[in-house]
Formats: sequence, C-alpha cells, structure tokens
Amino acid sequence: MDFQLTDDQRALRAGVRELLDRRFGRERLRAAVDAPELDRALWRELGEAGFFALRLPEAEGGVGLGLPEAVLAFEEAGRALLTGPLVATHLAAGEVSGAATGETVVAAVDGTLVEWLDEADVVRGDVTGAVAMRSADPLTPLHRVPRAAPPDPVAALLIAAEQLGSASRTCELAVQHARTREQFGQPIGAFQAVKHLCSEMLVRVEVARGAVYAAAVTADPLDIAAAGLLADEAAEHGARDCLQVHGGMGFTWESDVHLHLKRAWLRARRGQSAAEAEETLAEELAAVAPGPRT
Amino acid sequence: MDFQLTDDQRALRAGVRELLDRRFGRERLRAAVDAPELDRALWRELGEAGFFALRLPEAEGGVGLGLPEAVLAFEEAGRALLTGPLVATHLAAGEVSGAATGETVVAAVDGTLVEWLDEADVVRGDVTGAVAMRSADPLTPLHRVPRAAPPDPVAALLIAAEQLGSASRTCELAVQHARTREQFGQPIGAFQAVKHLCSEMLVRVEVARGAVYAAAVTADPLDIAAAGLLADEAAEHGARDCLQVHGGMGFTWESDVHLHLKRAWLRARRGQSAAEAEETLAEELAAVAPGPRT
Amino acid sequence: MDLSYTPEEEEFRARLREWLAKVLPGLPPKPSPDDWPGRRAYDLGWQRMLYDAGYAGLHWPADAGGRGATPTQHLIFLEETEKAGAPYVGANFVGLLHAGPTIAAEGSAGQRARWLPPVLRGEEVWCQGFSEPDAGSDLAALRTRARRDGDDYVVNGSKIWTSHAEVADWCELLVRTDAKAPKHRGISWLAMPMDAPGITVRPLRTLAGSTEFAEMFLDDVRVSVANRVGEENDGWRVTMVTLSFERGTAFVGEVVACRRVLGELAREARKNGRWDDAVLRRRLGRLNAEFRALWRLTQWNVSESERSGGVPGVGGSVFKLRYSRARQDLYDAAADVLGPEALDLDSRWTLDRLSSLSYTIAAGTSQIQRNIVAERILGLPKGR
Amino acid sequence: MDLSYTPEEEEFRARLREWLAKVLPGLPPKPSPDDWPGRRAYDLGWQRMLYDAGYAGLHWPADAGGRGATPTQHLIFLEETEKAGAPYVGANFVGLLHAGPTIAAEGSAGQRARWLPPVLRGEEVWCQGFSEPDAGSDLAALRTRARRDGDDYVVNGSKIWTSHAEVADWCELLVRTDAKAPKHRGISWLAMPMDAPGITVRPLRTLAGSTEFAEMFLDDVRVSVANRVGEENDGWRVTMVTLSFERGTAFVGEVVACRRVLGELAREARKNGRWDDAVLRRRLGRLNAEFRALWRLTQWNVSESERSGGVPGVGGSVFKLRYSRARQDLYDAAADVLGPEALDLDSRWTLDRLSSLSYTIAAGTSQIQRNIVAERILGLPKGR
Repeated sequence: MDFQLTDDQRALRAGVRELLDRRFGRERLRAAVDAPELDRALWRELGEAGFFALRLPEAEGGVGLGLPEAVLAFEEAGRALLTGPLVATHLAAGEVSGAATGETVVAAVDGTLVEWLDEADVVRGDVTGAVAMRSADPLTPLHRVPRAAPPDPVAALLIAAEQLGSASRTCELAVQHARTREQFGQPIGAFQAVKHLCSEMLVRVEVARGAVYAAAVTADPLDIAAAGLLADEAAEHGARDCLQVHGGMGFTWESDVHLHLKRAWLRARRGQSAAEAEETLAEELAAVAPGPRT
Repeated sequence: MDFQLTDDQRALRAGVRELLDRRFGRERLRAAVDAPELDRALWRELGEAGFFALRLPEAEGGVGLGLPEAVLAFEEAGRALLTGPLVATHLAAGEVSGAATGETVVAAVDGTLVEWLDEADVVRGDVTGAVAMRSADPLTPLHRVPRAAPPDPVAALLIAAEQLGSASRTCELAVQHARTREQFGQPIGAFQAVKHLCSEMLVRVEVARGAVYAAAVTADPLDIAAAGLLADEAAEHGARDCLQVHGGMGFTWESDVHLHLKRAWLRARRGQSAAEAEETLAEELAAVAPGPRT
Repeated sequence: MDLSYTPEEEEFRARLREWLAKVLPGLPPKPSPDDWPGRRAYDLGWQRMLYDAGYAGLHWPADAGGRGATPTQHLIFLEETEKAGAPYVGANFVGLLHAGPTIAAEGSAGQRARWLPPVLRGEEVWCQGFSEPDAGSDLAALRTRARRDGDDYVVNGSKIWTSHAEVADWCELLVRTDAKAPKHRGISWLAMPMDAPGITVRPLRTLAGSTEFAEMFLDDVRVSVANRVGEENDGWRVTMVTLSFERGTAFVGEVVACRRVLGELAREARKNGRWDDAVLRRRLGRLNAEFRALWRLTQWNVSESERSGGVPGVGGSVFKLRYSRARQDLYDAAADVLGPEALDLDSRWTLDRLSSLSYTIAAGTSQIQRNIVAERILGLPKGR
Repeated sequence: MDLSYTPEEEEFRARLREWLAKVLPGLPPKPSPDDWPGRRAYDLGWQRMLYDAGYAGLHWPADAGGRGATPTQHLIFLEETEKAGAPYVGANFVGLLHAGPTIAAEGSAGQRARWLPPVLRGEEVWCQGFSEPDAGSDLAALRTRARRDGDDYVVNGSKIWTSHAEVADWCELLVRTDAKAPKHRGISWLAMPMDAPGITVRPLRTLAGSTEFAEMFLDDVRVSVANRVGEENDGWRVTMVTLSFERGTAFVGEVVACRRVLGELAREARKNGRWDDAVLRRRLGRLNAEFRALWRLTQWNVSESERSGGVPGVGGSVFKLRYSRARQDLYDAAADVLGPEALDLDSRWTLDRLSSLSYTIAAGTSQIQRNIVAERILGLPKGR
C-alpha cells in the first residue's frame, strides 16, 4: 500500500496547475465573469495538454492514464474555477470526434441540467424542451431539460474532485485573508474564532481528499457516493466559512469567494443527489452479513 | 401584551427555588445519586407548597394557578435535578386521592417508559409486562412496558420546562467554571473558543425559553411541539457543551454535569418524539392557506 | 406572562389595518431596483402618507415630533405593515432609525428643528457613513479624518457599505478629530450635506449582483462645525446612543416575512413532489419551530423593553445570532425545495438566499455578537 | 496512489490471520472490568503470546527489541487483531506506546536493557503520571515537584487520569525539577517504581460509572536519580519525542470497530423497525461515508508516515478532530436506533455512548487540536 501521490502524479498536478495559472489566472477569471464565453484557444490548449484524453489508451491517441490522474487534473480545475463543460468533454474523449484534442466542445445532460448548451459543438443526451436559465453561477451558462439523465458514477467522481479543489482553495483564501487582515490591532487569524473556522475547513478538505482519492483508485460506486457527499460538504461549507472569514470584503462582487460558493452549489446539484448517495450507503450497511468484515 | 413574568410569577419562582435549594441542595442531590430513593418527606413538603395542586381550582383545594405557573415550577425542578415522578403526580392532582397533597406518589406510563414504578403508590396506565431497566440516569429508576401510552401535551410541556431549567443551569455551570478555571495563565473563559461555546448555550436557552413560556400561555399543541423540540435541543446540547467546557473534570462522577446530560437524554425520550413533533409542525405549514397570515 | 393584546393595542391594530387596506391599493407601481431616483420618490411618498395618517416616527419620543408609541405598538405596526405587503422603510431607514434618533437624543434645539421634521415628513433622505474598508468589525478603528479650519471641518477619507448614498441629502458621518486619543475617544459625529464638493459616490456591487451599497470617497469635503452633533471627540458615545435605541423590534417584519416564506416553501414542496422527502419535510417542520420561537423571543424582548421604558438590553445580540442562522437555514431549505431551479436567478428565493449570506456578517458578525453575549451578558472575562 | 497491498504485506496479513485463528479460541475467559489483577494477568498473557509469536513491539525499532515493522504492517496488525476480536492492548498501553518508545529513543543502554524487554515479554506494566488536576489542557503547567536529595529525587504532588495505576510496576512520571525556569524548561521524566513508599492510588469514577482511571497522590516518594530518562529539566522534550511516535495508527482498531458497529446498528434498525425512518436511515448512510473516509484518511496518513520513515506529521490532529466527533455522532445515532432502550445501561452501545463523550476532551481537547491545526499546519499567528 502506498496511498500517496506518485512522482508522476505530482508532476501531472504541478503541470496542470502551471497551465491554469498561466492561462486562467485571476485576471482571465475575472474577465470570464464579465463575459462568460468559452475560450476555444484555451480549450484546444487543454486538449493538447491531455486534459480530455487523459484516460484514453495511448493506442487511441490518449495519454493512457487512469482515474486517479483525472481526479488530480479536475481537482486543479476546481481550484482554478476553470470554466466550460469539462466533465462532458472529458467523458466524450474517444467517443466524440475532436473531443480528445479539444477541437470539439461537448456538453451533456446531467440530471435535468445542461451546462454550456449554446456554446457546445456536440450535446449528449436528450435536450428536447431545454429552457435557458439565468444562471446563479456567473461563470456557467445553464439550461434545464424536462427529461432527466441518470447519473454517471465517473462524472460524479470528477465533480467531487472539482469540489475538493474548490474546498482546498477556499481554505487557502481564508487563511491568506486571516493572516493579513488586521482588526483590533492584530491579524484576525490570531483570534480563536477565526482560527477554529479555518481549522475545521482544513479538516473537511482532508477528509474529503481521502474519500475522493480512494474512490479514484477503487472506482467503487459506494466509494464514489461517499466521496460525493464529503466533497460537496467540504466545498459548500468551506465557501461559506471563507465568506465569513472575509466579512464584508467577501460579500463584494470583486471577491472570488462567491464564485467558489456558487459553483459549489451548482456542482452539488449535478451527479447523484445527496439523498440517493445516503440511501445507497445505508443500504450497503444493512446488507452486509453479520460477523467480522474483511 | 406583556410577555414577561408578573410579580406573582417571580415570587412563585423564587419560592420554589428557595424550597429546592433548602431541601434538595447539592448535598442532598449527591446523596440521592448514591441511594436513589424517593424522599417522601420532601414529597409531602412539595405537596404542601402546592407543587402538585398548583393548577387545581381553589374550590377543590388547589392553588388555582395555570400552566405558566406550573411551567415556572417545573423549570426550577429541572434546574435542581429534582427527583421523583413529578409530572405524573402533578397531572394526577384532583384525580388521584392524595396526589395533590403529596401523600400519594403517582407514577404513569409515558410512551413505553415508567419512572419510579416500584416506589409509586398509584400507577396510571397499563404496566402489564413491565421490565426493570438499569437506568442510565442514576437519579431515575426506570421500567419499560410493552404497550405504549399516547403522549399527553401538558406532560410534554412540563417536561420541556424541566429541560429548559436544566439547560439554563448547565449554562450557568459552564460560565462559573470558565470564570474560575485557569489554564495558560488566564481563566479559560477569556478564550474565544470557550466564550463562544457559552454564548451559543445561552442563545439556545433564551430561544427555548420563549417557546416554552409561550406554549404555557397558549396551550396550543403546535406551540408545545415547538417548545419540546427547542427545549430538548437546549438541554442535550447544553449539557454536552457544559461537559466540553469542564474538560476532564466534567468527566468525573463527582461532577454534576453528567447528571444533567443523562436526565436530558431521558426527558428527550419522554413525551412526543422529535419526529412526531417535526411532522406535526410541517403539516401545519402546508395546510395554511396562501395569503397573509393573521 | 400575557400574550394577548390590550383593547387599546387591538384598537391600534384595527385602525392600522383599516388604513392599510384603504391606502395600499392606491400606491404607485414599485420602481425597479436600479431606479434610484424612483426609489427615493417612492419611499419618501410612503413616508409622507404615514406622516399624514399619524404613523410617522411612531417610536420616536413626542418631543422629537414622534408619536411616542410603546414598543408593543411599534411591534404591531411592523407586523401589520409586513403582513399587508406595505412598502419597506427603504430610503428612510437611516433617517428614521439611526440619524434621527441620534439627533433627537443628542442634538441641540436648532439641530432637532432643522433635521427631524423633514425625516418625518418624507422630505429628506439620510445615509450612513460609519464603516471603512479597514474598519469593519473594529468600527472604532475608523481613519477618515476631519481637520478643523475656521468654522468648518475639512474631511478626507473613505466610507463603505453606504446605502442610498446616490440619493441621500445628508450623511451621518463618523470622523476622527483627534488622531492621538485612544481610538474610541477621538471620534466626532457630523451631519454631512451630500451635495458638498469633494464627495464621490461609487456603487458597490455585492455577490448577489445588486448595487444596494456604495463606496464614498471624501476629498477635502467641508462640513460646518455647526453640523456636529454632540461634543468634539464624543462621537463614539453619541453613536452608541443611536445603536442602543434598538427595542427588540429590529427584525419584526423579517420574522413575519420568514414565516410567510416558510409556508410558501411547504406548499411549493407539496406541489413539486419534494414533500415526499421526509428529511426535507421534517427540516421544514423544525424551521417552523424555530421561527415560532423567534417570534416569541421578539415578543419577549419587546415586552422587556416596554417594562424598562424603552431601554433595551443586550438581548438583541442573542436574537441576531439565532435569527441570522435561521434565515440562512430557511433559504438553504428553500434551495432544496426548488432543486435545480435554485440555480436560476429568476426563481423565487434565489436572490433572497444570496442576500441571506450577509446576515451573519453585517451589523456585527456572529463572532462579534458571541463576544458581546459572553462578556456583557454572561460576564466572561475579556481575553488578554 | 496505491491501495493494494504488496505481496509481502499480504503474506504478513495471511500469517497473522492464521495465527489469530489458531490462538484466539484458546484464550482464557475475559476478566470482569473490576478485576484489576485479573485484567493485568490477562493482558500480560496476551502480550506474552504476541512475544512468542514474534509480534511484540511490532513498530518498535529492532535495536530496542522490536520488529522494526513498517507503518503499513502495523496498520495491518491493528486491523486484523480488531477484526478477529483479539484482546486490546489494555494494561500494556503505556509500556508499548509511550514509556517504552521514550526509553528506546532517549534512555541509556542500561535503562533500555532494564525496562524494555519486560514490556515486550509481558512481564511489567507501566502507567502514566502526566496530567494533574490543575494542569489539564495546559499540561506543561504541572506542579508535582521533585527535590534532589543525594542520589534520589523526593517527589511530592498529585496526578490524575492514570490508567492501571493499581496494577502497574512503573509509572512514567513528569515532575518539576526547576520551579524558576519557564514552564516547559523545568520538567524532568522519571521512571517511578509503583511499590515505592508514599504513593497512594485512589480510583477515579468516571461519568460512565467505571473506574478505569485513578488519582495518584505522591508524598515524599523517593525515586533514584538513575531512573531519570534524559537530562534534568529536559523532560518536556523527552515527552514530546514520545508523543511524536504516533505514525497515523492511533485509531486504526477503533475505526475498524466503528465500521462494524455501524453495520450492527443498521441491521438492528432493520429488525426493530426504525429503518423505516428515512431521517435515521440516511443519517446512518452518511455515517457510512464518514467512516469510509476516516479509514481512507488513516491509510493516507500511514502511507505518508511510511514514506517519511515513520516521522509523523501533525495530521494526527486533523484526524482526531473529525474522528472524535464522528464517534460521538455514531453513538448518538445508536441511541436513536435503540430508542428508549438507549436509557438501559445493559443495552448494547449505551456505555460506549457515555465513553464516547471523552473523545473530544482526552489527549488534547478539540479546542486545543484546532489551535494546533491552525498554528502548525495553516500557519496562523498565535493570539496575543
């Protein structure tokens, strides 16, 4: 057992982070908030970097890696608030022509939601009767469709990875703010109330990380269900606490905190619902035969 | 509207507190922990003080007061951790001979539980098949019965009043400890972590107080359901937080904190269940006709 | 403990209801949220109607032009106007609830005569210049400074979270007049005319996308010394007098509104099928208990304040701590009732959910409120 | 990221399972909780069996007589012994997990030879004399003092929360040897023989009604200077070395046990009908997610510690914060599954619920753990 990142995995993570820092840094992010268009040059660059073809076999022109690597890449995407139908295009690699390389933008029905419907080249799923919404997440155009698509476990896992990345980022943002913002003559991070908020944020991140990474290794639907619950909790609660630590400054449109919160809310409505995940996990408990488990 | 205690109500509360301080102070309480017997002399004294006959009309030899006064008396009982089948005997006043005066000790079936069955002179409800339990509350002997009795709203309210008294007391105990216990060179109550635990305890107490007192005035089953939920929360959560503030010292048998916690757990299993209360309160919401409420 | 209203209170309620039923249908259409001049006119118009009907400054003392109503009458007023769907206090908020009461309590006869009647009659709008970018929770750390120059103060600095700044006539402004004094002792309270040269107002967009607030930049703004209320450097105390005017009635309308929303949520859940989810249904049931209790706590606090002659306790912190969380819980539950629709800004409750996020931050964060409860009510020691 | 075990690890597991299956049926009956001599004999007997089978001191370094096993092997050992229902470490806890590793790291050759083998062979029991009534969270504020007198220290003071004091041979004792030094710099670490005159042990009853712990009163107890491990006044560092021996394995057996309990709860709920309560059922489902994640976090921490050669991080605080709450949530859920039966001390889980209350307090309260996480992991500043 070696439940830690390999050197290759660390390098992959660093590479994705570097790419996103360079191509989707804060300035680009804020520009996207003002004009949420899909950046096709970036999309092709993601394609070239293997973001979409990551799990496609090398024989088919892919990178030939697995779910753990995909989870690390999507964690970085969540951290950077990267926009676009990332999960749908990633899942379409090898199935939809041009998806793997980022030439084709693929959207998909996820529950009763479709992200980036108008901007996509290909849409998977039944979008008959799709209605545009004024999206609460300013970075993600949304439509609703009347007929729900069943949740896909791999999609759920990649969404959980994005939630993990966002949770990890809001923890960092809260800590940065707490170390620099002074009130009552000292950094607010010196106050236990703020300290303890930040500590609990980290605890939720680390617990979710264990669950998400393990689900990536096992690809077990129960592990994925658990990962989804814990990553949603870490992302939603983390963004709320990050807002609380930022106080009034976090309540402004110029702060990035609300972008994390709104995306976290959106992601929590994608994939499997919390109710379904909890019921699945409960069912397993009752089904296990008595006696020592192996 | 004058939703405050009247002078008479204040005097009543002070009187009950004085009686309990004198007759069921800390020494007596700890003696009762070691030997949980029903103190019949005290029972008669409670009877003489009108504890049981409080709501009985003066024409029938009672005090002629109402539910608000009963709630204040039971709040004091909860505060002092007074032992015995108080609610059952109070409810039996005027119906069971000697109950009003404290000559007769009356127990009753409450859900599937009976407190003080062996010690009671009269038992109300069907106790066929009663089985003794080793009670988690060292101050309350318990039996279980196979046939559940339906919850009585007045009993539920008086239990909520006891929970309120206990919650209020654990808040006081936590604050007392936090003001005197020193660690790291200062009273632990100077640390925000402890301060904020105590503040939230008080908030739960005051919210529960509003609900319990209002239910005493209106006797509305929905108000009583709400009072039960909030008083249970205040008592259980309060005792837990009180324990946390006390640290290791609260974990000893000699501390009174666990007595409040165990009794709070016991009371929460009496009367209406949280699930029933929540369903009742939900039902009301959906039933109300649209439009402005009056 | 009496929850019934006296015949006088019932009569007050009945007359108010009757009046509301008569005048509300005739109100002009509500202006759009971005139409600041329209909002000003609408809110002042409503205030004028209240004035004409004898409801203006209900809770103000009679010698300030108010009606000297009891806290209970004020509670009834807020409850009934909310239930009837009357306009909110809106642009009149600062004038009626902060600046006005301050001037009534601390101003000279001339100041009272100049500033109070226009507030009551719906003729002038006030805004508040307290918070600064670097003085949030630590309000007394404010740095906007006022230098004495003859009969004027010359003010430089910036303020934030100012509502209605675009359309206000006056700003109740806290400035530092003694930089060397301990931070609470070098502050003065000024009434700044909003048409003075040197004031720049910039809308501040919140996370909900709205521009309810503004930033205000002050560059050599001249304010007459005659516009100072209270002594120089005594502004902190003067301000605290204002804040302590709170008589338990701050959230009456909101609690009434939350209870209405909760019922709407339940009926919506019945309609869209989410009522079958026992977890959600019981959560709504618990919220019913929560808001019933908050309503009772409001009545409790109002009665307490009535007994003490309107002098409030610190019970407001207790209430705000619980209410701010309950409001957020309510709108989180609303999102679960709506489901994916909760991601639609055009859906009911979505914007309210976003704005609910400010409740644990604005007007004293929950962390600050817990300190207040711990130190001022429970008597726990201050940290070193 | 690899969750599969190496062939060597699998072989280690298989051999262990085989051995456990062979020896566990032949164990003597468990002594009652009050039978301290019986518990001592039982626990030492089990330790002797481990020793004979080559499992004693699995995680100790080889030069201290241990097996030098990897953290992963230790994880497997703890997992398998728990699953097989093997005896707990019991009376051997302090010897194997605190005093022993301290002596192995900091003791002289003579001290290692004297004290380590009897621990591994199950011949001597150690207890811990760290906490004091007035030094709880602030352990370094301890006041038990040791005065040098020739070749002895003369010790006076009192200790609390000492397990197995009644049947221990030795106590790892922290004493103050320099009252004038800053509190962390005047402490020494002594091995005190429990048969020394002047030691009074008094059982300490917990809220669960049990007497797992004791108070210890020390009245002119003479401890040879030769029994001091490390330099005089260097005891705080010596002790911290012990505490840092944690390699992520502290709660392995408990997490395995919690997952078993959770399954039992679900099946019990199915049986008694409470499974039909969706709120309770989904709560159990969420606890399943919780304990799955805690198991993964354990594997993560163990792998991290394996990579770093057994040097632990502060991740233990993160784990303990979440685990202690999860354990309390688990037993709260158990009480709701049991219903009124949860008030019966003879019911399953009732005593475990009571003892779960200590988890957010003992070995560093959750408040202290949050400080550690904030300051040592997140780098937030210390308060003034």
